[in-house]
Amino acid sequence: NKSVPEEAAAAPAPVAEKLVMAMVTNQSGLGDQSFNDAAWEGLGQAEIKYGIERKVLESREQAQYVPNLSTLAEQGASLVVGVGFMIKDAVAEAAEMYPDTYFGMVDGSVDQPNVASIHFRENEGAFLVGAIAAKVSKTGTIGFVGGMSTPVTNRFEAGYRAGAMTANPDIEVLISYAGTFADAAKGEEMANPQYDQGADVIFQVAGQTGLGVINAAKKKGLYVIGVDRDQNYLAPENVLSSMIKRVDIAVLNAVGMVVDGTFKGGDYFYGIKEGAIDFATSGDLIPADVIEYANMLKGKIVAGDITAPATYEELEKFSPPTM
Amino acid sequence: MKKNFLYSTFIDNDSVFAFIKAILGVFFAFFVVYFILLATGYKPLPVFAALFKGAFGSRRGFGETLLSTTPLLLGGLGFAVAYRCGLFNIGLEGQITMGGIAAAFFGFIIPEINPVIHVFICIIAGIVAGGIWGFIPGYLKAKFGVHEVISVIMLNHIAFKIAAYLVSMQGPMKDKLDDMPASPFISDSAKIIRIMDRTRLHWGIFLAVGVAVLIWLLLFRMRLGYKIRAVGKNPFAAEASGISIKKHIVLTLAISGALGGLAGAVEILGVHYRLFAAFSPGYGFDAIAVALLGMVNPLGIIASAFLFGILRSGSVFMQAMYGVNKDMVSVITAIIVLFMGMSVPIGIMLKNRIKRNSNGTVD
Amino acid sequence: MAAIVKMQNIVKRFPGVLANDDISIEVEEGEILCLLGENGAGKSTLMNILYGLYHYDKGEIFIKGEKTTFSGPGDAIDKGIGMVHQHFMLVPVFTVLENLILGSEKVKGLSLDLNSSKKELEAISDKYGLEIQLDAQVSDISVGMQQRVEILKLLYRGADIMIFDEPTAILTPQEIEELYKVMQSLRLLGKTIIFITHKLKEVKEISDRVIVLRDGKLIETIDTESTSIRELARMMVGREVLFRTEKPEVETGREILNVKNISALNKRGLPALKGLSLNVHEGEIVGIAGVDGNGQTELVEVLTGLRKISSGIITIDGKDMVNKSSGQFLDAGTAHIPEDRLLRGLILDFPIYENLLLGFEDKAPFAKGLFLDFNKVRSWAEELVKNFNIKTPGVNVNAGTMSGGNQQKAVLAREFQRNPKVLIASQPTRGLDVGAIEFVHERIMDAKKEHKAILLVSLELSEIMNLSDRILVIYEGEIVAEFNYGEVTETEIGLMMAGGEDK
Amino acid sequence: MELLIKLFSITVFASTLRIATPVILASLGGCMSERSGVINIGLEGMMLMGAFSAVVGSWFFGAWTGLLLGVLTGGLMGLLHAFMSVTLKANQIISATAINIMAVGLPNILIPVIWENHYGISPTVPVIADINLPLISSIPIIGDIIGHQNPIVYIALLLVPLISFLLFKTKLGLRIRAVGEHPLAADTLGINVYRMRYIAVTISGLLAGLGGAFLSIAYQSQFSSAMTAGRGFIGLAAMIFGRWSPKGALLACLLFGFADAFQASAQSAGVPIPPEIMLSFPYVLTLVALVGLFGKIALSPAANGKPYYKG
Ligand SMILES: Nc1ncnc2c1ncn2[C@@H]1O[C@H](COP(=O)(O)OP(=O)(O)OP(=O)(O)O)[C@@H](O)[C@H]1O
Ligand SMILES: Nc1ncnc2c1ncn2[C@@H]1O[C@H](COP(=O)(O)OP(=O)(O)OP(=O)(O)O)[C@@H](O)[C@H]1O
Ligand SMILES: [Mg+2]
Ligand SMILES: [Mg+2]
Repeated sequence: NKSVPEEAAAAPAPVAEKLVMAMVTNQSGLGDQSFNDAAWEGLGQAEIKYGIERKVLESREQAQYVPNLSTLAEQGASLVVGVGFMIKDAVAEAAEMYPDTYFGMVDGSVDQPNVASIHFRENEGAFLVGAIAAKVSKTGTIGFVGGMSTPVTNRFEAGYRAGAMTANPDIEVLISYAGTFADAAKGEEMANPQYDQGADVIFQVAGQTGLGVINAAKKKGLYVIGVDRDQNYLAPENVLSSMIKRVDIAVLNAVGMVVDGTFKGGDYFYGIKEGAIDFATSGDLIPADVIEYANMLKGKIVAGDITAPATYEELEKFSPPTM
Repeated sequence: MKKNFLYSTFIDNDSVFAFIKAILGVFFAFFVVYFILLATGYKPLPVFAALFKGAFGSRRGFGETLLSTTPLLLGGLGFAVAYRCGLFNIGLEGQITMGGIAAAFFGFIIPEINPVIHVFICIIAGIVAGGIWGFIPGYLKAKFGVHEVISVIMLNHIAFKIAAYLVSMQGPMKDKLDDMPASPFISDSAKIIRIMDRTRLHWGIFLAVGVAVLIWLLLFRMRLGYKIRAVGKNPFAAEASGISIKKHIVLTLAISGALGGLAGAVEILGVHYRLFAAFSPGYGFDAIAVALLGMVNPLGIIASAFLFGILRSGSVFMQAMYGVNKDMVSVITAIIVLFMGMSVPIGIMLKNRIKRNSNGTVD
Repeated sequence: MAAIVKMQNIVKRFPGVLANDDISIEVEEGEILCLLGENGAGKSTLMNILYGLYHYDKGEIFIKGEKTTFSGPGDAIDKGIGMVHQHFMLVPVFTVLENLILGSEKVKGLSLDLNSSKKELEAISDKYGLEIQLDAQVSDISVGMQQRVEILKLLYRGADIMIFDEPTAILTPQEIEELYKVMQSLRLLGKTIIFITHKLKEVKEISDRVIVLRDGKLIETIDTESTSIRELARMMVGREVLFRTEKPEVETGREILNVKNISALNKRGLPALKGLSLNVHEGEIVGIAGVDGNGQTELVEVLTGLRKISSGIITIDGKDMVNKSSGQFLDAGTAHIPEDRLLRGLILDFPIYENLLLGFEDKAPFAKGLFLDFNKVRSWAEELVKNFNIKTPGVNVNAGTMSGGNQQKAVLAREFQRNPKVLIASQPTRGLDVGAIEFVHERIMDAKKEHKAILLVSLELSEIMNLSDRILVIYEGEIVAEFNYGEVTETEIGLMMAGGEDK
Repeated sequence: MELLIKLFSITVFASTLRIATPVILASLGGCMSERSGVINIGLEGMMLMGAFSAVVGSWFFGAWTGLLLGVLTGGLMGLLHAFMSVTLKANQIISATAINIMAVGLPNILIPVIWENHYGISPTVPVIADINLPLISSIPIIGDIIGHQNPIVYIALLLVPLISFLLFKTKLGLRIRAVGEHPLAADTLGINVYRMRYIAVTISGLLAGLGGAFLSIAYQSQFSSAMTAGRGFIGLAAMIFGRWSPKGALLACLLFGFADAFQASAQSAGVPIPPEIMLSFPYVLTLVALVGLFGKIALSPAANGKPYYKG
C-alpha cells in the first residue's frame, strides 16, 4: 500500500488487504498523555477488534492539518480522524474535498455527511470531580488551573464549579489560567498561590502545564485532580482523582461504523451515560463516602436529574439541586 | 552597460559563489541526514525521494510548497530590511500576529463587498498593525535608547497574549456561535482567492514574490534603501553625510514590522480565514534563518524561503510514507541550516582569505 | 655589530595585492632604523609579519641569529619583540591599567593582582618619564597618552626590539619631542628600534639608517647621515616633491561662517566648548591650532550638525544654523572632511561609488523620484576617481580594501564635489605620505581660489602654519590667540597651545 | 486590604526566586558568550537540550549525575556554537538558530528510543530536592523567602557574583572581555582569540544547560518537549536589560520573576481582569521599566557578533 498516490485518486486505494483507519494529531502530537494518545489507543483497539491497519500523521503546525488530512485521504484511508478542536476547519475543508472518505472530528462539530463529530461532555466529569474536591477539601477552598482560556477549558471550569457548589454551597473556588498548555514550570507557579491562598485540592486542565500543577501538589503534599486519563501514576499520593475522557471508545465506535457500513455523519455525544466520561479512583485517596456521593451524582446526571453547566452562562443560571 | 547592469545586479561573483556554496551546503546536509536516517532505521534514499515527491510530485504538494513559502518569504524580507539597517528584529512573530489580528478583524466586521476592495482593506490593516508593532521598538530605541532586541521580545509576548485574549471566551473577537477559540470567519470577499484547482495555493505567493522584488528595488535601487543600508553599515558616516540615524531606525523597523504584518494578514486571508491564537507557528522565527541563509538579499530570500517551503510540505509526505515524524523534520531542517550556515563563510574564507577591518573583524 | 633581526626574502600576498615582494632586511642591535615608504608600500605589513601577526607566504626570519617561526604575536613577545601599531591596539572601554596588563596579567590567587602590576608600571613610567593615568578609561584619554600607553605596554613586557608604526602621525609637536626623548633613552639602554614614519624631518633627526619601500619592494637601504630629506622623498614617491604648497593670493570676501559664544558638552557630558567665537570669510583659510582634546572635535561636530550647542550663535552665510541637523548643514553649504575617515568619512563595506554618493543621494542628477540612477553614479564616480588620482581597480571595489591615502582622497573628492560655501577640514592629511599630502594641500588651495571659506583643524602645526591665512589657537574650549599668516613662529604658537603666555 | 495581603504574601517572593532562576542562568550564559563577542540566541535550545539530558541522566544514574549530564550537554551545544561561529565563522545567528531548531526535534526522537511508549514527555525521574538552609530558614519572612529553596536556586544566585567575578576580576575574564571588544588588540598581545571565545561560549552553554536541568529535574520532575517556553529568549533580554553584566541581569530577572509571580497570585485571588491581560503583565512591566531606566543606548561589546579572522 506504499505506492505513491495520484492526486486525483481521492477514492480508496486499490485492493488494500486491510482497511486503513488513520488519525491526524493536533500540535501536541502523540505522547501528550491525553486525547491524542487516547485516540491512537482507540485505533489500536480497533486493529485487534476489526483487523484494520492504523496510521497516524502528526502535525507540526496549524497549517499542516489540511495537507495531513488530504494526504491520508489520498492514500486511501477509509476513516480519517482529526483530533482536537483546532483541527475543525481543516476537517471541514478536507471532508468537502474528499467526499468519499469518512472523517471523524474529535472535540468539534463539522456539519457534513461524511463527518462524524465527536463531542465529550467534559462538564459532566468536571462536575463530579468538582463535587469530590469540595467534599474532600478541609479548608473550604479549592482551585482550578487551566491552560489557555478556551471554550473547552471553560467548559471544564463551569462543570467543576457547579459540582463543587453542589457538594458544598459555601465552597470557594480559585481560578487561574496559565496561558499555555506547554509550560510545566508555569503550571507550578500558577498552582502555588492557590495552595497558599488555602486551596487544598486543585483540578488541572492544562496539558503539559498541568504536569507542573501535579508537581506543586507533590511538593506541598496536597491534592490535585488529573485530566483526560488516570494520572495517578504521576503522583500516587497526591492525584486524588482524574477526570477521564475516553476518546478511545469514541474512536473505536467510529471505526466500527465504517467497518459495518453504518457510518453516518452528524454529532455524537459522549458523556457519563455512554461510559466515556468518568472519574478515577486509583490510589484509593478518595474516602468511600465521597465516592458514594459522587456515584450518586453520576446516577442523577445519567438520569437527567442534574444537568452539568457547560458554559459560564449556564453556570450563572445553575442552582445546586437539593438532595 | 546592459551587461554591466546584469552582472552587478543578479550574477555578480559574490552571488554566484554564494549560490554554489549554498547548494553544496544542502548537499552535505543531506549527506549527514542520510546517516542519521540510516542509524534510526529508515531507508534514506526513498525517504529523500518522498520529501521531493511530496513537495513537487503532485499538484497539491507543489501548491502546499508554495503556500508555506509565502509567509516565510514575507517574514524573511521583513527581517532582512531591518538587518540591512543594523537592527535585529526577532519580533516578527509578534508583528505577524498583530497583522493577522487586524486583517481578521476587517475581514469579518465588513460584510461582503467588492472582493478587491475588501482584501485590499484587510491587507492594509495588517500592514498598518504590523507596522505599528515595528514602530514601537523603533521609537523606543530612537527616543529612549531601548535596545530593540529586548523590546521586541516583550512585544512578541504581548502580541501573543492579545491574540489569545481576543478569541478567548470573554474576548471581543470571539465567534460566539462556535466552540473554537477563534474569531468568526472572514467574509468571502475578504478571502484571497485560490489559484490552483484542488490546492490551497492562493495569490499570496505572487504578492510575496512581488514584494520581494519591491524590497530588492527598495534596498538596492531606491534612495531610501541606500540610506537604510548606509545607516546599517556605518551610522556615524551616514549621519555625517546628513542621513538621520533615528529617523531611519524608526522607519526601517516600521517597514520591517509592516512586512511581518503583511505576512500575518496573508496567512489569515489566504489560509485560515479566521483568527485564532498562535496562528503563526513560528514563521517569524524561521524568517530569521530564511533571511540570513538568503544572504539578506531579497532574491536570495526567495530561494531560501522556497527551500523551507519544500521541507515543510515534503515532510508531510515523508511522514505519511515512511513515518518520518515531525521531530525528525526539525532535526533535518536544523542540519540543513547548520550546513548552509557553514558553507557560505567557508566559501568566503576560501575566496578571500583575509579582508579585515581595522579591528580585525569582517562584517 | 650583529644583526639582531634578519628578514630574508619575505613575500606576502593579499587578495589582489602583493604587499611584500621578496624583501630582505637586517636590523642591528641598538640602532634606530627607519622604515620609509608611500601609503600602501607594505611597511606595516612587513612589521606585522615580524610581530607574528600576519603569516607570510615565503621567506625566513632570524631573531638574534636564531631561525624563528611565529604562530602568533605571543611567540614574538616571548622573543622580546614589541610593536606599537599604526592604529592603536587599545580596548577603549578598558582602563589604561587593564590595557597595559592584558596578556601579561599578574594574579593573586584567582583574581587579578592589579596593585602589584600598578606599582611596577608606575616604576617603569617614572623611569622613562611617561606620564600616565592608570585608572582612566582609554576612551577618555588623549591620543598622546594613548601613545604613551602603547610604549609602556612594550616596556612592561620587557621588549628589546621595538617597532613603532607611525607613532607621530597624530601627535602634537610637543608630544613628538617627548617621544624622541623616550626613544633616545631607550636606545641608550640597548634597545633596538624600528620606526615607521612619513615625516622626513623626523627621519633625519633621530634615525641611524633608513630603509625605503615602494610598491612592496625594497628600494634602498641607506645611512641617514649620507642622505637628504629631498632625496628620501624622491626615493619614496619616485618623483620630485615640493615641500611647500604655493599660497595663492585671493581677495577675501564676505563673512560666511560666523560663530559667537558657543558652548557645548562633549560625549561624556562635560563642557568642551566654553563661549568660543570665530568667523571665516570667502577665500580665507582659518586654521585652528591646538593640543588634541581642547575642543577641536566638538567644534567640528557642532559646525556640521553632529552635536548640539547649549548656547551661542552659528550662522552660515547669514542663515541661522543653531542646532540644525547634519542634513541641514549640508544644505546650507557646508562640506566636511572628518577627522576620522574610518568612523565618519567612509562606509568601508560599501563600494567606492556608493561612498562617493553619500550626501548626494537626494540630489539631481542621481535621484530620480524615489529611485537612484546608479549608472549615473558609477560614471560620475569613475570621473572623480580619475580627477583625484585615486588608485583602485575600479569603483565597485569596497572602500575598506583601499589603502589609507586613497581612502582619504575618496573623502576629499566627495566633499569638494559638494561645491560648498564653507569647507570644514579636520586632520585632512592624517597618516598620508608626502605625495598625498602635497595633493591634498593643492586641493585645499584650489578651494581657496574658488572663494570657498575654509576652516582647517589640524594637529599638524606645520600644516596650519603653511596653509592658513589666520591661525586661531584653541585651548580648553576657547580661542586664546589669533595670528595672521607669517606673523608667528612655531614655538610661539606651541606656547599658546599649552595654555597661554603665563606658562 | 485582605486582597493586598494575599497579593504580596511571602510566597510571592519565594516564587519570584524560582521563576527567575532559569532565566538568571540563561542570562548569565548570555553574558559570558556576548562578552566574548559571540551572540548567543541559541540559549533556548541549549537549555532545552540540557533539560532533556538531565532527565536521561537522572533516570539512569540519579539526580546529581543527571544534573551533571544536563550541564555538560549544554556545554556541548556551546561548543558546537563556538565551532560554527568561531572556527567556521558562520553567521552566529544562523548557527544558534540551527541549535534552537534541533533542540525542538532531537529530544522527541530520542524519548521513545529511551523509554518505550513515551513520546514528547519523559517519565518522572528522581529530582534534586529542595533544602532547608540551616539558620536562615528559621528567620521569619527572610527564611520563608530564601530559606527553603532548591539547591540550584542558591547555585544560580551564587553564580551571579561568581560570573561577575570571573568576568571582571580574573585574568580569564579580562581576556574574554578584551576579545569581545577588540579582538585584534588582544591578538597583538598574544591572546588566543579563538580559545577565549571557545571557553566563553562553552561556559555559556554550561550555564544554559544548568538552567535547563533546573527546569527538568529540580523545578519539575520530567521532561516535556516545550518546557523552556521562551526562557532562553527572556534571559537574553534580561542580559541586555542588565547591560551585559551579571548583576544587572539578575535585577532584570528578579523584576520579571516578581511580575510573573504577582500576576499568578492576583489571578488566584480573583482579581477581575481577563487572564491573558494578567499574563502579559511581566512583559509590559519590563517595557515600562526599560523606558524609565534607560537614558542612553546601552552599548554591546564592540565586536559582538563579528567573526575574527586571523592574519
Ligand atoms: N549597489 C547595488 N546595486 C545593485 N545591486 C546591488 C547593489 N548592492 C547589492 N546588490 C545586489 O545584492 C547582491 C549583493 O548581495 P550581498 O549580500 O553581497 O550584498 P552587499 O550589498 O554586497 O552587502 P554585504 O556584502 O553586506 O552582503 C548583488 O548580487 C546584487 O544583486
Ligand atoms: N589585511 C589586509 N587585507 C588586504 N589587503 C591588505 C591588508 N593589509 C594591507 N593590505 C594591502 O597591502 C598593501 C600594503 O599595506 P600596508 O598597510 O603594509 O601599507 P603601509 O606601507 O603601511 O601604508 P600606510 O603608510 O598607508 O600605512 C596595501 O595595498 C594594502 O591595501
Ligand atoms: Mg557582498
Ligand atoms: Mg601602515
